[in-house]
Amino acid sequence: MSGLIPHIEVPLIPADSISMLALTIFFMPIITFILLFFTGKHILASIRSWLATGVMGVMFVLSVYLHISIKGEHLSRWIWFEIGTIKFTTSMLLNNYSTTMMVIATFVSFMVHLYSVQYMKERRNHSKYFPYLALFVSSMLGIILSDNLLITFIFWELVGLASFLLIGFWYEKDTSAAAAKKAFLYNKFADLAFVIAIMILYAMYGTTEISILKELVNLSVTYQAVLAVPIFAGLAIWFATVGKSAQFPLYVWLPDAMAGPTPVSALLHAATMVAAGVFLLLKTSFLLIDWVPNLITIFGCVTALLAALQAIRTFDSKKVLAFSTVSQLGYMMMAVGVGADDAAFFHLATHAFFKACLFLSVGAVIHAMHHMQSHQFDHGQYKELDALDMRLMGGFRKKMPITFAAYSVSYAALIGLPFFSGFLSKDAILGALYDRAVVSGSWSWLIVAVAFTTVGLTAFYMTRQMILIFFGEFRLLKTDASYKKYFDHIVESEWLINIPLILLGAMSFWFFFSLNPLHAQTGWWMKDAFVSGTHHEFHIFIPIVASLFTLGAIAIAVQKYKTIDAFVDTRLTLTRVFANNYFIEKGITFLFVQPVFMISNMCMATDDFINRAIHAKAYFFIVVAQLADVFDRWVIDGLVHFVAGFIRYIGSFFRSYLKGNIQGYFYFTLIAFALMLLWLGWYL
Amino acid sequence: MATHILSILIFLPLLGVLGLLFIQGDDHRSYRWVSVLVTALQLALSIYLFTAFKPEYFQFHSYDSLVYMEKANWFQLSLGNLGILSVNYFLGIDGLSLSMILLSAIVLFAGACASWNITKQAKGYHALYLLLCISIPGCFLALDLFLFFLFFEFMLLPMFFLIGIWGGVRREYASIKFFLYTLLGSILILIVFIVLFISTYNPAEMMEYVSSNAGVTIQHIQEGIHSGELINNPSIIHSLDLIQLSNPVNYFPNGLLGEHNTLTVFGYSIRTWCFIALLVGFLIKLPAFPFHTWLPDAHVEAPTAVSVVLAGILLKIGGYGLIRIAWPLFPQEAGDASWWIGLIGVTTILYAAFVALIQTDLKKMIAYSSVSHMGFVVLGLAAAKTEGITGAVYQMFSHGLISALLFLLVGVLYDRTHDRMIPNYRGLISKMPAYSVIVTIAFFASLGLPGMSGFIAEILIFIGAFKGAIDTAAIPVWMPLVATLGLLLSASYYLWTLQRMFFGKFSTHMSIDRNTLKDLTVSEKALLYSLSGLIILFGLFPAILLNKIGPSMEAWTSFFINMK
Amino acid sequence: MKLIEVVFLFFSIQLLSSALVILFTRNVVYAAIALMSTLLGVAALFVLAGSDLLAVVQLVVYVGGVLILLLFGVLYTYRDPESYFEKKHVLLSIVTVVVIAAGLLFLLSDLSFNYPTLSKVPSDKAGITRAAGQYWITSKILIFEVVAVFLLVVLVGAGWIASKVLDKSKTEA
Amino acid sequence: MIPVDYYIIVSILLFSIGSAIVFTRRNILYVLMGIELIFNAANINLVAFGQLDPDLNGQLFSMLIITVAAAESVVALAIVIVLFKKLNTIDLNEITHLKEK
Repeated sequence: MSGLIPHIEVPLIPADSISMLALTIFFMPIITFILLFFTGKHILASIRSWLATGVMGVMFVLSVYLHISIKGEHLSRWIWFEIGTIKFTTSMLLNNYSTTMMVIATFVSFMVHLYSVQYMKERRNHSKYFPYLALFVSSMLGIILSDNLLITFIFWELVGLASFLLIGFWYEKDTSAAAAKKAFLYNKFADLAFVIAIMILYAMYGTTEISILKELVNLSVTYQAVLAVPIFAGLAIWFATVGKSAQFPLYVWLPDAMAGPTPVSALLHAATMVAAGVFLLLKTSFLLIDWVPNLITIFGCVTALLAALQAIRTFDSKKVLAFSTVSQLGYMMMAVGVGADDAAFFHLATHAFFKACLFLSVGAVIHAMHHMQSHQFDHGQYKELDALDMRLMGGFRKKMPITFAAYSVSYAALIGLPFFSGFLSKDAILGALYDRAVVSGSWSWLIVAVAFTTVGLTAFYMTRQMILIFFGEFRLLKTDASYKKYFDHIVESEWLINIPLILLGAMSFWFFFSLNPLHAQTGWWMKDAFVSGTHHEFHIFIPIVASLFTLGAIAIAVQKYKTIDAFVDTRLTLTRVFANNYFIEKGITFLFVQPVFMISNMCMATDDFINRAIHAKAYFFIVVAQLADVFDRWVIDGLVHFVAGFIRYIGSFFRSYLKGNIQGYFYFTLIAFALMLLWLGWYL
Repeated sequence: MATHILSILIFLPLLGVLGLLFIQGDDHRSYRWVSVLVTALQLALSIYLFTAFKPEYFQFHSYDSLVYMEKANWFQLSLGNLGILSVNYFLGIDGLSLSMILLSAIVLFAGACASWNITKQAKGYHALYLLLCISIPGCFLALDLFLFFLFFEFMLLPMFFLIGIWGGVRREYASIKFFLYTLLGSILILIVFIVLFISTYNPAEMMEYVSSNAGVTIQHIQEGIHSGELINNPSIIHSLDLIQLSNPVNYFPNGLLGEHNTLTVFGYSIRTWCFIALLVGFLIKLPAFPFHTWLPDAHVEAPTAVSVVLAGILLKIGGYGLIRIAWPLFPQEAGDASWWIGLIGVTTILYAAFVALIQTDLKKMIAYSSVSHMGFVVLGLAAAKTEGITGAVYQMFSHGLISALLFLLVGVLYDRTHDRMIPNYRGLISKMPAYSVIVTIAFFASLGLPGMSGFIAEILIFIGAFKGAIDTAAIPVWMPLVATLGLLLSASYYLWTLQRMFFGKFSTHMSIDRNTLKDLTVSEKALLYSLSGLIILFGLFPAILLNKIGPSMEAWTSFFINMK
Repeated sequence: MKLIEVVFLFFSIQLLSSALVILFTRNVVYAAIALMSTLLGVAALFVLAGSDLLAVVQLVVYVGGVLILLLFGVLYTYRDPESYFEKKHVLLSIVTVVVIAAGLLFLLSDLSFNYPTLSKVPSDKAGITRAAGQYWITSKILIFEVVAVFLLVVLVGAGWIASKVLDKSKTEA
Repeated sequence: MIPVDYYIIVSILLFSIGSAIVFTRRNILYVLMGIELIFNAANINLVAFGQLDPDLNGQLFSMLIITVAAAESVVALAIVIVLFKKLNTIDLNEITHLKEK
């Protein structure tokens, strides 16, 4: 079978100076990780955090330099290990794609680090936090840079490990530990597909180098030979991203992952973990042929819609953003599905900035809420307070104006108001979807309709969150007026928190991406950032319709939440469905977890059975042995015992005449002697 | 020294045993130093061997391929009309043995360090442990099957007493079960060896006898045997030299294993039965489903160091025997049975993982996970591709390190509280942070996290198995696909355990004295950290080992394919 | 009756009567002295039988060694004067002696020895000492060495047994 | 030259007396002395017959017996000491530990 595909030699290419720079950037967080992990509590917390942050800043600067100075593609490839003549290579590919992603990742990570310096200062278990962050970033860089699927998989899993460690960072909370486990296992399940993809590709093409695979797949597509291979491999890789990029039905781990520290959530949602899936899919898009892209589109569409619907009914401030991320990832996947790689990547980039900003600003509010809780704790009247519940917030606009400003800018970007980055990227995706629908017709129109609906839904739930958090009264006072004095104490956060907010918020404006505020096609991003990118027609009605949807949704939301008390905002059936994640988890438990435990018990029973069989065999032998023993004892031994007993009887008869006195023995000797003499004399 | 380095490596512990004789008193401190010192010397020797070993492209099972060969006639026994039994003291090292020797030196050293706290009859314990240190390297280096069997059986004796005397509550039951199970395997193996002995001859040694007749070559002898001239000659020399056995010309054409033999038992040829017997014999040792039930009991009852050695090395002898003996001697049969072998592999992986999921005893869970991981070895063997077979060897190596680490960790906890039940602990991380860090490393290593040695092994096995399924259809495609579920299951039980035992608020069962829960001491840290360091080292730089053993494994595959 | 027979008779009576003293005395010290007398008598018989070397050995080993040891034993086991003495079994002793002696003499009377004719008399004027010494030291040297080693081992062993007990008694005290 | 028969008669008598001592006395020291007498009786026989032998084997043999007897008495004395230490008696009627319990 594999003979049908021509064999391509895998050449080794030494790294040039640019690649060396990229490698340096890659190794910096790894060294930071090792350093901070092993020094642990032996160095001062401030030194630790500033060291990690400083390294991240240097990395960001270097990445920018790398991005500016790079021209064309830089591929370098080394031997990792070899088995006789079989060589396993590792390689690094630098192009616009990867350097752009590096800039995004390092920038967001840098911001999150800055933010964390202040945020984590007052929290316990500080010592492992920054090393884990460094591990997270380095794994992400590995995924970005690697041009080998096997190596990519390594970093892919390491991202999973880092997320496990960070989500479970407050391990003492049961929800945290459970969420960490859940995240890892859901991702691991999806990763099995990655393993299968590697298996298929290696078995068929003999290599896992992405650039070589690309040639080979193109060749086989041209020859129409074994198309099933790339189809199944593409399907497997897509399924791997379903886990990491949180697509339906495996997205349920992502909302739970909010149990980790807020900066981690920002990092997770913006630049590292969930982006990794989309990025990988973009990298290996040559594998997505035949019906696989349609599947991706449909699942992306379902994800976008379902997550947006759930966001509407969630009261946990971070979970709203989490569902929003899932929904936006659905958009990106839709774009990947219709072949608009550039639009997908564009949205990935813009989303990274504004989602990070949203998370960090909500984090600042939560930070303030926590302060209140700890104040109370100081006064000895501790009450369990859900600092994440939006129903208890409100009126933070005046208390925290900078946070509010950052939030509202990125809010505008997310819902896609004109002059903001989200507007550009979302319109690019919608345009691509529309183009596709024009070509293929039928069900594709349904996708377009859902996409537009979801635009409206996004605007609705974001407006709702904004109103609940920043406008109106501080509702916690309604339940417990004793919080009044603490609420009065709330002030704007420290500058270390505000600076990242401002910088990230600024990135939500259009001009960073395209000078034309209404269309990105002419902007530098769409032109330069991509090696591959198809040209899209610009349809003026798409932004207009999208904006109409948005404005309408805002209007409805304002109308609804301006007056209504948030506590009444519950419709039981729907909320129950949403709160249970559409019963996906229940379904997974029912379909997978319970059967697994059933099988486990069955296997255990089998083990017992095997043991019993062995015991039975042993008992059988024992019975046979007993029979043999009886024969031995009564028949064979009996004879021997009879002879021995007889002699012993005679012996004991004579022995009874001895009293233990030595002279007694002499007497007997003498008697024996005399008898001998007698006998001698008799004969003589 | 260099010419006898293998013998020195094997019999070095004998010096230690002699040394123990001269140490007086009940003081266990001096005994443990002897063990540690001797195993450290063994480790140094094997590291020297490892660095001196030059990877070259050679043939599998040929005298030229053996670096540091040692061969001497041990004894010859005339058996009348059956010919002459010739037994050689024949040691040699190639890529396959090299990895196992390195592993056993590392694990034995770790085990000796873990025997630090043995106070009950310490002299006997360390003497038995040192005997184990003789027989294990001997088993990996012997290339005469007689010698191999000698070392193989000799391992049982110290193991039996180490479990039976220094074990836990049900130690007698466990040790007898272990002994009987393994003995059954040994008997099957012995039967095959006897059949091999009577149906082969050794032309090289016969040459030495007839060398007075000028012009006689090995070919002459082989032709003579095959034409029937030399058969039924009392001067025919039989031996169990593995190199000679690997050559099909050296089988009597009409013998039990010969090509012309048409005798069948229950519809299968004698060769098939011999292969099955070897397979079962080594699968018991490995262990694979359904011959695995001795392992959890033996592990649970054994003292820590013995568990370490048991999981770290003894299981590998099963896999080593399959790769070294069963497959090369019966390639045709192994190829024919690949479907069933693959099935055994996949079943073992999943079955043991399922059982591990519901264990409440930490040590038992790890024991079952060992079984599960050894299933990968069988799967890699079934496909018989270079990647898969290398993966299998690497899996044995890495699992040796990882399971040693895991059992050491369980031992640490058991030493402190004498309780291993998972539900009895919660939130240990806040009480024993360093311990928890290493446990996390070990768990992730065992579940095949990339960057650790287990990942390299498993991914190599998977791609090898899948390649075998696609290229040669040795096993069906679904087997490697289903086997990937093993990764998910092992992640499940490890993470679940992590969540239950180490995360959450600290609490323990009331039967546990909390004051005994102390974090790791410096010496424990040194041992555990260095083992985890090795695991990560071999995970990040597999070239250290694979570049050395790769040519051997490639030669193995081509040998296997040619013979088939 | 020749003079030599008179001498023989004298020493015989002397040694037998001393032996009877051992049999009948109640005082263990007397018994030891009588034993010495008996041994001297035996030595005299040896001289009469022409083996003066053996007589000297008898004197040295028995009278000089064994007897002293016995006396030491007497001293060591001394507890109180009563223990020197024990109840006499005169009748029993006489009966035993008579029965055994009678039996043996009866046996002897039935026996008739065929004495070999002497080719040469080993005891010349110089006595047999020189001849015996040369003969034993040359062709029978092995026996001597065996005896020597045996004696050494026995002496060391006996000393060790006794010393251990003595040590223990010392520490106990 | 005195006939051998005379020696034999003396040795028989000496042996009888020695045996009587061994059988009748309770003090272990007497028993030792009796044994010495028995040895001497045997020696007398050997010497008496030995004078007929030009190779002097009889005398050599009695030489051996004397040394063995000396060794024997040494060991016996050691045993007496141990016994006395352990049982605090040398009365043979009280030393009946060989009796089957």
